[in-house]
Amino acid sequence: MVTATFLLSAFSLILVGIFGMLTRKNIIRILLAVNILETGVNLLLVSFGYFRGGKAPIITAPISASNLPFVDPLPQALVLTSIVIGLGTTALALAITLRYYRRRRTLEFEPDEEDFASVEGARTLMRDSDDSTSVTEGKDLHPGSNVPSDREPAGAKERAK
Amino acid sequence: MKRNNRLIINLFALVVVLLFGFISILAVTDGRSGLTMFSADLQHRVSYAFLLKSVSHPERASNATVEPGGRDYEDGAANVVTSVVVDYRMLDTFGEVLVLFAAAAGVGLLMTERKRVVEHDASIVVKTAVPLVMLFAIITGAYIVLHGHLTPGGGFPGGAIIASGFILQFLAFRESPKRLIFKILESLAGLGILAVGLVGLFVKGSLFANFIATGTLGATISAGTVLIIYLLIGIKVAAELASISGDFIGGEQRIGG
Amino acid sequence: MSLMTTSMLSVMLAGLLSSIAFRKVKRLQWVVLFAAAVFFSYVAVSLYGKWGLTDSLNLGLFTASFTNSYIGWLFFAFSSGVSLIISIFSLSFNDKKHITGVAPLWTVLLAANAGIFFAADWIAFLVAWELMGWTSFFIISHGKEKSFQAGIYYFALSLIGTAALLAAIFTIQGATGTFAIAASVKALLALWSTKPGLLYFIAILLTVTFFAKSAAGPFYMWPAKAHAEAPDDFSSFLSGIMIKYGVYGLILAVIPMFAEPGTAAAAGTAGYLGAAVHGTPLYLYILGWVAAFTAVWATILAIRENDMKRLMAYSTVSNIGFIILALSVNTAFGIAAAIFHTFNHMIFKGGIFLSLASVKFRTGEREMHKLGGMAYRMPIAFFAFLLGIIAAAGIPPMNGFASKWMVFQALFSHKLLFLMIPAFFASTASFMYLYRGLHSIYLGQLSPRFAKIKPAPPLQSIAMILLMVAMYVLGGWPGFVLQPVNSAIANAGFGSIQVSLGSIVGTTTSIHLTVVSFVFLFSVVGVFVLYILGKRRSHVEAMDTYTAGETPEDWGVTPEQYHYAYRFYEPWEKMTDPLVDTVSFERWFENIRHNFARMSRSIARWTAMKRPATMLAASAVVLILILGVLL
Amino acid sequence: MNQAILLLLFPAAAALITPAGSALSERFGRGLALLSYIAGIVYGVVLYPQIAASPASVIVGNWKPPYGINLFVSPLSLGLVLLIYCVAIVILVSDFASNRKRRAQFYLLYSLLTMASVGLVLTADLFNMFVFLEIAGISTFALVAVGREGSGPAGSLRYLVLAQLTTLLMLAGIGLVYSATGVLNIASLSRFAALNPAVAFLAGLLILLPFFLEMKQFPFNGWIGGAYRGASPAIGATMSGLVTVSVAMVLARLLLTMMNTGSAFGDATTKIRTVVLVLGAATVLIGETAAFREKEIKRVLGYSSAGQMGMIAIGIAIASQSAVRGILFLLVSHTIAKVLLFLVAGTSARLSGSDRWDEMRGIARRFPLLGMLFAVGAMTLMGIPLFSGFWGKLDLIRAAIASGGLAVVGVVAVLIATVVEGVYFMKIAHAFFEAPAAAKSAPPESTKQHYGVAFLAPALVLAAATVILGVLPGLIDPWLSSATAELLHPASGYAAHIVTGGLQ
Repeated sequence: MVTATFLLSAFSLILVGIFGMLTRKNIIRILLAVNILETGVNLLLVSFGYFRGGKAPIITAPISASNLPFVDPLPQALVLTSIVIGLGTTALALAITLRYYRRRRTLEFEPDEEDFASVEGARTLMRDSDDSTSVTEGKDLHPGSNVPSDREPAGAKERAK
Repeated sequence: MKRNNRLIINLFALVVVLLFGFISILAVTDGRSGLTMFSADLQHRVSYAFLLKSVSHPERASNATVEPGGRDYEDGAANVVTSVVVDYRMLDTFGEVLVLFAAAAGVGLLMTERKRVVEHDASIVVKTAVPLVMLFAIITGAYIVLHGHLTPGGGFPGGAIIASGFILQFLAFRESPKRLIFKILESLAGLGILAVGLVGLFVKGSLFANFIATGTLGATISAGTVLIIYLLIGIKVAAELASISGDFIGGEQRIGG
Repeated sequence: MSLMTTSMLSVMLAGLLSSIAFRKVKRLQWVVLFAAAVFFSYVAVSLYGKWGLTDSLNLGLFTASFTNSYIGWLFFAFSSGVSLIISIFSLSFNDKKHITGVAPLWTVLLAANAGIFFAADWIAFLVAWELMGWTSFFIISHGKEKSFQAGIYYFALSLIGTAALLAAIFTIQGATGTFAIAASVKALLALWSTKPGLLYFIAILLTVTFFAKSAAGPFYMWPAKAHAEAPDDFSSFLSGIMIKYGVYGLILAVIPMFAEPGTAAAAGTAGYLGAAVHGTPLYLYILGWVAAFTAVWATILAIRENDMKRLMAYSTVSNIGFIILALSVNTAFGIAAAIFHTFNHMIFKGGIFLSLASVKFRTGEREMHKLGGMAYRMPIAFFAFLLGIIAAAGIPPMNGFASKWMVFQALFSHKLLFLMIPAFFASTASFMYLYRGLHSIYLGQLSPRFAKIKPAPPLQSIAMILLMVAMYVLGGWPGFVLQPVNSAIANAGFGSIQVSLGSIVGTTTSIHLTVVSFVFLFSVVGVFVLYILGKRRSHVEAMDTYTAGETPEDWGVTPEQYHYAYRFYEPWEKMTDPLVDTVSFERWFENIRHNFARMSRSIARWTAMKRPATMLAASAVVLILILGVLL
Repeated sequence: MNQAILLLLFPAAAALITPAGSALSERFGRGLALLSYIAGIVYGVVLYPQIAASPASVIVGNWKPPYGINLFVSPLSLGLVLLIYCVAIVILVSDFASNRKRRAQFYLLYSLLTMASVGLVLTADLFNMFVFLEIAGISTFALVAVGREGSGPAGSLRYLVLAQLTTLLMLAGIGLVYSATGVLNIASLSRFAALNPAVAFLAGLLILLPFFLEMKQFPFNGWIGGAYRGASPAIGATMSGLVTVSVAMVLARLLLTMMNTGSAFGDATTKIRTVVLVLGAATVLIGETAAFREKEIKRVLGYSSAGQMGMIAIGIAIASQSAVRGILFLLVSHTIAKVLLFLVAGTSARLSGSDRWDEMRGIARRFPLLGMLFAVGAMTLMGIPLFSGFWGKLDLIRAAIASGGLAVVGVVAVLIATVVEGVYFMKIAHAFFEAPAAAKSAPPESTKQHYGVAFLAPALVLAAATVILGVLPGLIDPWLSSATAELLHPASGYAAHIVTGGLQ
């Protein structure tokens, strides 16, 4: 019974996460949805390891093959790992999002305007922005097509200095 | 028109998600024969051997007893989750450390140096409170790290708590963290973990082999390398989280007061 | 490792090395090409008589094995000889002004040429085939925008052919369990009674491959583009030799699939698939109609052309139609006729293109109406062209007559009268475009622009003279070729025909060509003698005949305006315009390409949707799950 | 034999040292990374003879599988590891030609990525596979994001979202398998009591999802466009050259070794293979079609590698002797050729100052060798004789036609793809060789840096490799046959090293 509850809640978390990932356009929200999904998956794993009346697998009293009142420790270990992995991914994703925002001044996924650029020769120099000399010289068209002019791309400001 | 469009997308997504759930439930509750969810009970899982600490000798699992105070089990950690994480499946944990490491490096790579303008400092209350809180945080973290093999917790949560102390300090005193120190710390800690593993490889013949006597189960100094590795992981995680947050906060310049 | 593989590998190596070593001095690359051609001719001579000499090259995963079959040797020998003559021509053609860097590729292409004719198993054939494909592509599009359009067109078609060939090869291997060409074809014959559908499938795949290469059927349009843009000396190789690979392939694999025992068995069991029309298997009969229409259609298009190379390209296509028509009769006589016409076509079309090349070499013009009167300036080129078109039109005493006569005889033999109507039409109407070429380029009013041009350089003249001699000799003494051909087809199991050095015994009648050729020779000589003796001749400028002694220069009429060449057959063009507009495979292919490009654009766009493509992925997962779990 | 795990540890150690070391000198990270890869190659070559004699199962922490984690070092995995290291060296060396001032973290992440790919090839444990996948993913996201300003982060985020979705679903699948069988070890799963077919299908599909994504299979390849536009050429080469090796290998491992009849996945195997086959065929068509009209050269290469991966998926799904041999050959040749093409693309982009091939017209007139290298790479991918791609394609098509059934769809797809690929690659090659219409302005940056030995040496090595393999495919035949045997007959080799205690 308890397991069923675990499973159902885990499952609903997973579904909520997927729904969020599918429908949202705002990157932060998508990342939140990813985290929800991840929590759901972790809960699922833990509940796969749960057994009726099992205690936390910490040996405080003698145990033997005959009396083994524990839940499965392995899924908990896996979950520990996957939580840390999720943390790392989220941190990195937020950093990337910040960079995206600084460039485009928006937190929404936008179509790469180059795919829709009617002008054939939209020249784009390749700049690796970890090249400290050219951090601000990216030649990408900022989405001028669908951004009001008052929003200045960050690149321009820094270029001014 | 646009709202309408969004509504359609949401509905479609809802249908997709519900179908996914439905099908999955249908699959796991399928009537046909064969192994299915939970059909492996504890006796038939690998963790059975983990709990009874009889991995090397599966045949001994039937009559072995494991009790606190007993000596020289193949893994001396009372917290079996810890013994799985840091001993039985250490390679995963090493990978996990590297994931965090990669994330820290990525953040450092992406967050190019920049200055933020702040008008005024944090309030006096914060400034006085933070050192105390930080002290508590570090002590608690250290405790959690050192008791990882006995109680829930260990290197990752402990390191996170320690890091939170540093983060508080950055926020209160507005000084950009000394990232270089953290970087060297984390790389040294990481190398330490690797070194422990290599010693195991060359002494006991396989990577991360537990080359120290595991001691009495439940004692503070026990479980051989588990303690050392968790200590190193704690340092590494603390340093990494601190440097990540430092990268996010970035340097600041103050004007006026 | 006998002479076959060693020669191929060494020539290939020579080509690659020359491309690297002689990057600065391109002339030397052409010398290497000439050397390779000489070497291959030597190989051809030294391999004569050693039929069934086998040789294999272990490639690790597969082995490519080669053999010296009689028919293959014939094709190889003729192609080597003609390419030797062409390479002599190229030596002088690629001077400072006209030089192109394609010689190394051409050298490799010669090696591939040998490989195709020596291949004993499908893997070797495929390798040589593809090698030939991409080298020729790079030669045709030698770095010019316009020629690239032609080149990519040709390359796309040959890729389609290659794809079909791959499918065919492995289907054959699956059905018969062997890669060896001859053995697999024999094994296929046994399958007629059990699964004729499979055989038809294989036959169709192979036919697509070979038709795509020799521009028959729906693929009629690439030679016009490719010849027009290819280097001028290469286009004679292209039209003379390369386009014949398809014919060789048909003789090698497709025609034998319909040999007597198999089809006889099929007639009983396979129902309509095994049916025969006038003793011709149904499939080959359909092939015959396709070939006939190719001939007619190419003729119609050729008459409309004003670009001399495109015109000759279409004439090549119509000749290919003739050859395949003869093949489709599926008798020894027909196959002999086809092979003979193939070789003749190699010679006379080679000669024609060489003469065109040397005209272009001097004038740099390709549109015919800008030329005219070249006969006075470049007599040898003129004679090469004249004899060439006499042969092409199938007029005695040139070699074309003999082979066309054989083609018609072959058609008679199976009473395929309805197939002969288009054949006759194509053969007769070819006079129109051939004469158009003759008149517009060589006769008529010499344009003052070209009043001062020099005749063809000696090397080019030598090449053309060699070909002219060959045309005449084969016209008078077809036995030189037909007797080997006869024993070759007997060797390959197609049966044999009755032929002597000078005479051919047809199905309805026989003809003694030496007599014919002597008659023509003496009459020509006699006319010439009379022309010399009768001193009543005075040279009148074409200008004066047109203007009847007036002086049109006064009112600013220049001579070349009297050169009537532009829109030469205007009524014909008007007549055929609707037809050409409706029936255009070219536009069909163009539409396919266009729609494909649009599809590609849209696919590339959905990767850039507002939402990352999670929705699609998730729904796909759900769909797969539904299919997998519920079903 | 447990020392074989050092293969994995060299780059890891390099990565761990890098932050401290780069405090000393700027160039530290770069040198160290290269050094570690070279060490890996040397060690692998030393190891190879005894591994070829007897494949070894490397255990970690003295715990026998299936309890502990074990890596499986066999001729197949060791050969691919060597390939990965060589490719990594080639890419890093050629990256010097871009003379960007890389930060230390770049090399750190690159080492981690290499380590993760090696781990994916070696590991024999499902969850460990997930961990390595995440390491590879995180480093790739970061490396793509620092590519081109602006479109780098965008592409990286598109990639990240899809990748997270699939990897988390994979984790759920792993959990399902564990709770049903109680083991996580691939080898012991390959000889396990059969799961319920529905559960097996669900879990199997979920486990395969991230590999579909990494192999750019059809519904999961929405990220290609963005990621390849954003990534710098070196990273593009890594994504489609280096990562794909390990990912394709893992897909083969899972689909052939773990999921066969008689394994835990039993009857669901055929269904799953059918799914892979259909997706592969769709991918071949869609990838090549998308590349047909594309003007940005890096994306052209990305889409074409999607097509190639589709072919490999088809081969894996057919799962016959010659199919597997063919796809292994195809994998090697694709890696060589694609990396070569990316090097050429990067160099010509820097020389012409544009990402679009239609703005690189006539660049091969100035640098003929560049054009030749491109032609070699392109013809390798098209599967033209005398270049290595041909033999793989030949084997694949033969196997597909022989196995008949649905595989014929795959054949048709592959054949169509060959034509399309030929056309667009020849377009580009010709544009390179074409006489430039207008007099092109001088290259924006000095030629010497970009067209120096740092580019030419690796590129020439790769070109030589593909030509040699094309002329003498027999060279790697022994390796191919042993690898094929290992993949197709797990019971003899792969699963022989597993002690299953009281399990199953």
